[in-house]
Amino acid sequence: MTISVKFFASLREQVGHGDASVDASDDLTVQQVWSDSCSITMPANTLCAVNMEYVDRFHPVNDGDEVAFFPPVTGG
Amino acid sequence: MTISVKFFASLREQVGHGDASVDASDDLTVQQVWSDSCSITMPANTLCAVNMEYVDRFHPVNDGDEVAFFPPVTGG
Amino acid sequence: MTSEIRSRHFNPWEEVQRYQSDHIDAGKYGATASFIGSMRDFNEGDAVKTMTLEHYPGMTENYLDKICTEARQRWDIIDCLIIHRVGEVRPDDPIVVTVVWSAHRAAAFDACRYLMEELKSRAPFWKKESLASGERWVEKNSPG
Amino acid sequence: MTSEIRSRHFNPWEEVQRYQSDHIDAGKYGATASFIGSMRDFNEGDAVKTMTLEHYPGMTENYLDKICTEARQRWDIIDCLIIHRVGEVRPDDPIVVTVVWSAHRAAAFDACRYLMEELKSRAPFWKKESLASGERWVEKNSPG
Repeated sequence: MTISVKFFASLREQVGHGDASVDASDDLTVQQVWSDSCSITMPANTLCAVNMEYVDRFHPVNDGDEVAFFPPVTGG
Repeated sequence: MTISVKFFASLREQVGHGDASVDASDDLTVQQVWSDSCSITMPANTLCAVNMEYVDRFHPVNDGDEVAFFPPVTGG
Repeated sequence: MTSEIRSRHFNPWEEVQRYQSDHIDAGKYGATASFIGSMRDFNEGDAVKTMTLEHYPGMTENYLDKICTEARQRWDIIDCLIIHRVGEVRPDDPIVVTVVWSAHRAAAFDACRYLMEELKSRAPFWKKESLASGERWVEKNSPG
Repeated sequence: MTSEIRSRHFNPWEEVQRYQSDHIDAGKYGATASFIGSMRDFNEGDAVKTMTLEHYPGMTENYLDKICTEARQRWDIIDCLIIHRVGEVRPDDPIVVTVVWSAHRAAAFDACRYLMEELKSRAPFWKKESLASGERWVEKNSPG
């Protein structure tokens, strides 16, 4: 009954780890997954994904989901 | 004291020749060069150049100029 | 319709030729628009020695495929190709190539630019530059 | 900044690579936008066997140079290349390639498209198609 959490790029460095897992619970949101998996405040420009799709921070999170947090993308 | 005249592409075929020369005279225009160098009416979409620059049919033509007539361009 | 992540140096011109001869029917396309993004040795006033491209494996591929699919839905194109580099790159190395084949030029131009703009705003890649003074993350893209 | 008329088949990808390695400083450009126009074997409902490209020698070169100069005046680009074929071409043969190198992508995309649109509307080239039923002049371009 866990959620796997990933942090990328500068956010990984700020948070201090690239992976985490948090316990699944009822009415879990992306924002709560953040709070349960690191000790800093989520920067305003943070992008969030659940199961590799962009979502906002109020998006529900279910058992087994993969939640990812990262800064604005800079590819190309 | 001559003007050299060129016809390109479908216009060359319609006119029946690719090159002509006409005598230079005072107050010569592109339109007059056309009339002096071929026997058909200038098609409405004809493009005109004097010394390899686009001009309209009222443009003056001077001794030694090269005047060209051609249909809409279709390169690329 | 193919998108690929590469962890090693590639020659974009050769890749495009190879893809074209393998996948695009001769004589059917009249327009091929392409874009190559490559590493500059200078950014925001500083000399850059190397750059490291990180990505989110899985999500990156999903989004590159999604962007290709969207381009095909929006324009009448024959095929498209995206190749994007990850790992450490050096000045002049290609980072990304996007290519679109179509019958006529408007669709190829529009779709090729769409692929790049969408890739830059949605595909999860991040760049870290290595300067003489240390490392820094690239924080935003140049305007499209 | 180069424009060339070619009377023989050329490989646009190889030409661009060669031009780039001879003329473009490594690491200075971040964006390379290119367009290749090639011969389709089908046009306006008919199979096309060959096509002959006529031009106005002298004026063509002037206008290609003029268009390159305009692109450099309008956008912050590093260099540009146009190669255009004349003579008889066959299906799949390249007809034109336009390439722009710049620091950032917006200028490369805009200028590359500008080169093509201006070339198609101002450079004195004409196409004659050879069909099973005979020959016909191409009367207008497809929309940009």
